[in-house]
Amino acid sequence: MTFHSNGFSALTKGRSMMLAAALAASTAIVPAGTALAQDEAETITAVMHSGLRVLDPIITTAHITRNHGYMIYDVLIAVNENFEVQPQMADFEVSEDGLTYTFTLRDGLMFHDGEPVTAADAVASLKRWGERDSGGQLIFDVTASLEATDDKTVTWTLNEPFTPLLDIVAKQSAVPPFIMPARIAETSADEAITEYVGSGPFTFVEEEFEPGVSVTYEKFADYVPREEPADWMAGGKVVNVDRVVWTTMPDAQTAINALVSGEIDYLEQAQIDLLPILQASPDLTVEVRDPLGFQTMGRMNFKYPPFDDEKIRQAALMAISQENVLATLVGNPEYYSLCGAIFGCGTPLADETGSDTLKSGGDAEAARALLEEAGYDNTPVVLMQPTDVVTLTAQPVVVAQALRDAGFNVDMQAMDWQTLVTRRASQSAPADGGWNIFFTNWSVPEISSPLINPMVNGRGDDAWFGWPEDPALEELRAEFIAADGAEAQAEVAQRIQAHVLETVNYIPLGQYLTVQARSNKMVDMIQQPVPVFWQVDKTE
Amino acid sequence: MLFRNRHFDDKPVALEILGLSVATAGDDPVPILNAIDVTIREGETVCLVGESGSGKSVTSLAVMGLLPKGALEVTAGRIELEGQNLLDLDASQMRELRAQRISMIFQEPMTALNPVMKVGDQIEEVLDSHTKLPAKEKKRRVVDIMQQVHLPDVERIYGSYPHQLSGGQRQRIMIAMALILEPKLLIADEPTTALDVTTQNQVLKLIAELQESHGTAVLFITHDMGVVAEIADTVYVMRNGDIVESAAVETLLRSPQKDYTRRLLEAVPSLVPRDARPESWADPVLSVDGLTKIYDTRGFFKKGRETKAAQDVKFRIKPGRTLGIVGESGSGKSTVARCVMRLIDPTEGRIRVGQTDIAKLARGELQPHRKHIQIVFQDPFRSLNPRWTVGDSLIEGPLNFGQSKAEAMKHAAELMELVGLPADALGRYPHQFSGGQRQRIAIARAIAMRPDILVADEAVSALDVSVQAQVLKLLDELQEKLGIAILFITHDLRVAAQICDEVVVMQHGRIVEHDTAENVLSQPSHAYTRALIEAAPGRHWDFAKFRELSLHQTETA
Amino acid sequence: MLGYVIRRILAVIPVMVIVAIFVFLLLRLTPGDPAAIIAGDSATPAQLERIRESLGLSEPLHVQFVTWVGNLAQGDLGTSIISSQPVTRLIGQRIWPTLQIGTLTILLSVLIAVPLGVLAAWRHRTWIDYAVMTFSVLGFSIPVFVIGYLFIKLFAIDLRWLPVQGYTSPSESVQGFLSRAILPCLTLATIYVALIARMTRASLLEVLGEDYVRTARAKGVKEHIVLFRHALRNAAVPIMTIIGTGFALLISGVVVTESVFNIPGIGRLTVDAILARDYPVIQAMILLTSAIYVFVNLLIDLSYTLFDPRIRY
Amino acid sequence: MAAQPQPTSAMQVVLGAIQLPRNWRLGFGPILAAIVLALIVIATASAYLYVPHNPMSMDALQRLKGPSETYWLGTDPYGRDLFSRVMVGGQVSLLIGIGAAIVSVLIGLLIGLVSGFFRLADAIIMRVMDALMAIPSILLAIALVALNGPSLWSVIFAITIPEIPRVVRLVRSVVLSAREEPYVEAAIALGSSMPKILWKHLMPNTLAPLIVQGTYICASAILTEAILSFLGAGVSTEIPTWGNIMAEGRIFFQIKPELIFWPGLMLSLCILSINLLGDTARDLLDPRLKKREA
Repeated sequence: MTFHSNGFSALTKGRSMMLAAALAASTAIVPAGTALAQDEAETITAVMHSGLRVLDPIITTAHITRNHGYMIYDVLIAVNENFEVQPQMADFEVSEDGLTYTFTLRDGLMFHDGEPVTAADAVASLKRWGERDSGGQLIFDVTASLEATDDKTVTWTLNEPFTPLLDIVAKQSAVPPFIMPARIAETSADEAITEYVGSGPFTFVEEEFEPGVSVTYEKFADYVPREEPADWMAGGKVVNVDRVVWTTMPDAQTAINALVSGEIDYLEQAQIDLLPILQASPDLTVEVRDPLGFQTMGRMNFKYPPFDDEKIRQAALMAISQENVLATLVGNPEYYSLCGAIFGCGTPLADETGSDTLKSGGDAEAARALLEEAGYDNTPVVLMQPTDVVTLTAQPVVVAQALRDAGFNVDMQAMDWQTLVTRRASQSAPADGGWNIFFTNWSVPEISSPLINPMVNGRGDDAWFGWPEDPALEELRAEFIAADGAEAQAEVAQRIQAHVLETVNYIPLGQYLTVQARSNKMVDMIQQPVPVFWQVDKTE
Repeated sequence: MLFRNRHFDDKPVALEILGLSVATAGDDPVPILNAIDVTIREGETVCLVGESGSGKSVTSLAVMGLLPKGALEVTAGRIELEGQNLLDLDASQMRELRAQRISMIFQEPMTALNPVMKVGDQIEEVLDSHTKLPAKEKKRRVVDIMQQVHLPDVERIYGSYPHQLSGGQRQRIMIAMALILEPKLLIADEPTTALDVTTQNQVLKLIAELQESHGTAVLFITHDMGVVAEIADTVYVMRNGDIVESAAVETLLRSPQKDYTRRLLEAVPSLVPRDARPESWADPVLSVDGLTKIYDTRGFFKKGRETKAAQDVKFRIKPGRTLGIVGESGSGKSTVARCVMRLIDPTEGRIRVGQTDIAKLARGELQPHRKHIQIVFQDPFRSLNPRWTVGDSLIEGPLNFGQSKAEAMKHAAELMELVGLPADALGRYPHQFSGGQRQRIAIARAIAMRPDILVADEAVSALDVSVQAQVLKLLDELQEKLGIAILFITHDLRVAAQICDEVVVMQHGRIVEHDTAENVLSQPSHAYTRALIEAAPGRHWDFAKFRELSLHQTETA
Repeated sequence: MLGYVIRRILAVIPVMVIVAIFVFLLLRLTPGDPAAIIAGDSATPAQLERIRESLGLSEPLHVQFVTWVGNLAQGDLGTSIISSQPVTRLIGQRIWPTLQIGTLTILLSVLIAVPLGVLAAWRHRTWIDYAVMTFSVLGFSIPVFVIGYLFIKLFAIDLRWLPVQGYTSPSESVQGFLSRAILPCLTLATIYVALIARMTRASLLEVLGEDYVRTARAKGVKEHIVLFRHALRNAAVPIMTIIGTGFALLISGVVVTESVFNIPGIGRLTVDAILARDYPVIQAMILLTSAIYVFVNLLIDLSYTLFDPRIRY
Repeated sequence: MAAQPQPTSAMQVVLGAIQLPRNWRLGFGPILAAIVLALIVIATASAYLYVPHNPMSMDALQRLKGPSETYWLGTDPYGRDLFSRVMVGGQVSLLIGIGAAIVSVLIGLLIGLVSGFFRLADAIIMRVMDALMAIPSILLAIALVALNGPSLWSVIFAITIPEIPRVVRLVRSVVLSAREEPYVEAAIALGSSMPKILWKHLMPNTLAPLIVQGTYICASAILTEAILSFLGAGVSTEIPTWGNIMAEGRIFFQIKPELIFWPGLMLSLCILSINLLGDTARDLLDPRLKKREA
């Protein structure tokens, strides 16, 4: 019998110290001591929020795949802590008229297969990204040409000025334009890539990849970091460890136990309710990495009764209490905040117009009155509840109760997340496999502006699930794109906020923070929304 | 020599059972043995004889110390082996003693031998448990005892598993195992009951022979008076846990003192055939021609063989007559019965019931003909649905043929009377009846169809001899009254002699002899028939008349 | 014997074909669209349709089935829709932990359960018997994940004797493997031990009532020889049978245990695949586990000949 | 043995049908099990009469509280009363167990009878059953729940389907062996039709083993429901069951073990009692069952 070993060596090395300790305690079972301890400090074993399965960072918006993208790919430009665009792979220049953008690749960039990074690679990558990303699509709508003018230079020419271009290209989430070799980037944007070569600070160890279980990255020795210190996604990506292993634990309890006992170094998302266990351990640090956190929200279907009626939507919004949702979802008030801003609290465009009842605990009486006034005929509200995603189980249950209290007839249908994402794409009537309301969460940077917030779109069938037909909203968006200067933008954004809550385009249910826990041996981790593994070091 | 007629009064006592009582364990004990006394002297064969439930097997298990734990226990008395009370011994002392000083052979050698161990090893295990002999010596002794029990090809059999041996060989292995350590006492619990009559004869002879050469005392348990006559020195008759009577064998058979013993002996069917009945000129109700049944065990990718269970069987029965099919196990007699009933499909041949050949009829076409021919099975405990009342069982057939329930019930009540059971039996369940009563019910069920032919497949074989006699009598009476033809399947020549007009002898699926009962039994023409008759135990004795069979009746033997 | 093996293997074919058709239809009738999980939250319907097409999911059902079976016949189990990895590679990575832990569990269970069952049958209706029976009924009555958590809490967290979770390949470190495998094996073994001990006891009790056991006792054979040489070997066939049918239970247990102990085995692979509608993986896994089940039971049938010379194929 | 005339009664017909051995006596264990099970059934079935809170009503500010006068066993992660949920959840769990047992026994009985008697159908049915048996039941159940959505009936259905082949095999083996009984052959000889023989002679033989099998299915269905919930394919949290109370509580195992402990205790006690009673029934009804149960 031969044992397959490739996939697990990384796991073992990372834990061998702990293993030695465990074994010492259990001499009755196995003799203490193991020969595996020598390269201990060089590997970080991390449990991420989900298992990595899809490896193409352009084709999906899944955060775990985006995080994977930041490990092995690099980006042209990136934002710092203050959302300011900074050079990363390339310096950039904007022409006076705002029609020509020039990116110049810095020296020493190299793909993991040893080939240098050229402007042609960047152009191909940007084009593929532009087919998938909604922000990218906006740019390409006004693009005259995008070409490599020489080996190092990318020239992007527009038909009309598009102020947010740099912001979109530098965006951190959900689909940043990762740069891959042109031959890979030429893959159709609807097909997943099958070769995983980037120019980022880590290489992907393909033979150790086990989808959904474990993925291993090794330090890319030939990566040349920028000189500046790391600042969010910008600055030098200096790698201080040899290997990073992401492993998945399907069970929150298991992950916490593993961290406490030292079998893993890092837990990206710890269940808030379980923090006391982690905090009790002197060897661990529990912290908020991303101060913005997540927005949780509900979306109604505008196509079918009862939520095709604005008054009834308003009644529903009135019935809901953010406090109840967040308290149930998160528990500890330290880690959630009531927030009525559709662009997220703590962002430049934050504004909370129209969210009073949401934040004050809901008003069931008023909701009931409004519902009656609207002539609600007891049409059942099909509310979709995912059973297998921990961060989405509470919202449907709490909202269902609130709606019932306000007089709605709620038909809560439980289903796994897969069924939900399929079903929410269905435009059929709720009784025929459609739906009326569902919930999801967004990382705040993903919804922080009208340009990228997927819900803020009134194009009917082309809009996001729920399909609101809202020309007024589209006008406001156009105004926003045209607006010059932060102040003007903020003014338009405020009107969008008012409009969205007035029409109940969607219901922001507040913001919550995720908490990471790490071994105290892990130091200098960058505090930002995307967990990245440069700069971080592991001490003895 | 009719009996062994040996005398043991001067021999030392090997085993003495004194006032032994056994009862069921628990709060509410039911007595099983009531203070019985048995004495066995060295070299003597003592037969315990009795019907089922008389306590004879319990006696033997008590001696071996093998009463089922938690179910039965000794309540009083002593069991002395050469003066030592076995009831005083603890478990390990008792274990030491078994096979060394007392050993036992059982009724069914197939189940009494471990099916997954080679028989040589099973014999050798006795030596392993009680001696410390070198391996070679052990082997030698095993081979030696195997030769003593006249096993052929000892080397091969040594390495065989029980299922590879014949019934007689298996019982020889049991005997070898029991005698290898030359015990003082051998207990044989119905050791030949499961064997065919010819094999039984050989085994009885073997036991007698070894007993003489080893001087072993034998406690022989049997229900078969024929066997008693063959082997016993002294006989104890048991009934309901009591010793009814004991005497030297000849004394007992000639002049039984107790009524029970007399009745028991009178019930033993005689080998002298019944008086011939006048020939009938009616057309046969059943004629079977060229009946052949072949079991084909071959299959795809599987080596197998054809088993010819019955070949070219031919006979006919007229109304009011009884035809017996006699043969040992595997002779094909039951196959014929089941083919005739169309419970299995014959491979070839004709089965004419009245004017119709039913051999090849499809199930649906067969149904109307079913009522003409009915069957009574061997096992009275399984032939009635335990979940149905007797009444329901009785009317099942008539209802199938369109009788109204009331009418059928009325008829059923009459039948109850006819078979000698109270009419209120109809409302009761089979488990409330004894074996003989159940067999009467099964007969009533068959008769309820007013059939022309009744097939009795070993219908009295499972019954005690006294009950057997009653059921045979009932069949006879019914035949008188109703004029039914009976096809009587049996392995027992005595039974056949008492009920059959004609006898067919089968061997290996073929008919070897077919003649009147009188001729078959007194002037057998085929060697096999002769061998069967000669092997019948106690064939010189007419038990019912307490005397030898008169010479002219045994001259051919 | 060889003929029998061939016939048995041929008999497996229709069963596996039915399994294949069944699984294929079941999945295609299941709501859920792998394209949606790949595309993520902000995909538009048009993008979904394009992805679906590139995955071959918009073909008619029978075409998909024929393609699948055709590839299957060539040993190609397809490619995971979600991770774009060949299914054979996924299975190759995941099957060893499951096989190792499964094998260890079976060994452990048999070693514990058979003596327990023998003891209980031998001491029938004593406190030993009742204790064994109570334990075995308990084993059936507690959900396997609860048992797993109790073990973790006790041995890994409170006593700190063993690691909480994970898996190490024995080729890398036998100690590492054992220290991590012990708790999952014990967890899995609980129900299996219960099952086998019960069957051993019942089977042995029946055998102990047989004539040949009485014969052995009448020969003065010592009690432990009666139990182990005479009774146990005769009781072996039903025990082997329960080990085979219990194998299905083991597979179910594995699915849960792998989640509790974070073992990268095929159980988790399958559950994840079902929840993500990764059709090729689900199909391959159900076919594979069914085939393993059938194969194990074939081996067990053949093993009967070792115990019982009357059984010949 | 002499015949003992006994009165015939309805009870006797039933007892006659399942043939209890003479002198049977219940031990201490089964009596205790029967009492425990009866208590659980009564307590859960009447739960709505006495539970202090609506098991569904949430109070976000009272989540994960310890036992108190208001919340006797504390609250769950949604701030619902654990005691009320455990008692009401028992209703649903038992319903799933009993439902799965009845449905699978009935369907299995029907298929098994057909299979046991018609050779042609038998070959096909048994291949399909073999195939169903070969698919690991938990995977099959997850897939079926995924197919039908996690409603109560779909969970019962998903648990039932994998149990059917076992029932079919049991019924078939009983029918096949009963078919050899002389009284069945006598019925053939008496001209009874096949359906009649099947229903009146053979089917009653399956009752005792089916009652026993039914108890085991009931127990295993309750367990399977818990495992399905654990794997995220169980009944919606709107309907409390012991399984999903535990599944929701399992991540809080270390800080609030009550969430698993109480439903786990009830579930284990319940299954323990059912299994013990099943064993008792098996020993009483048919000692030979031990062989077939495998």
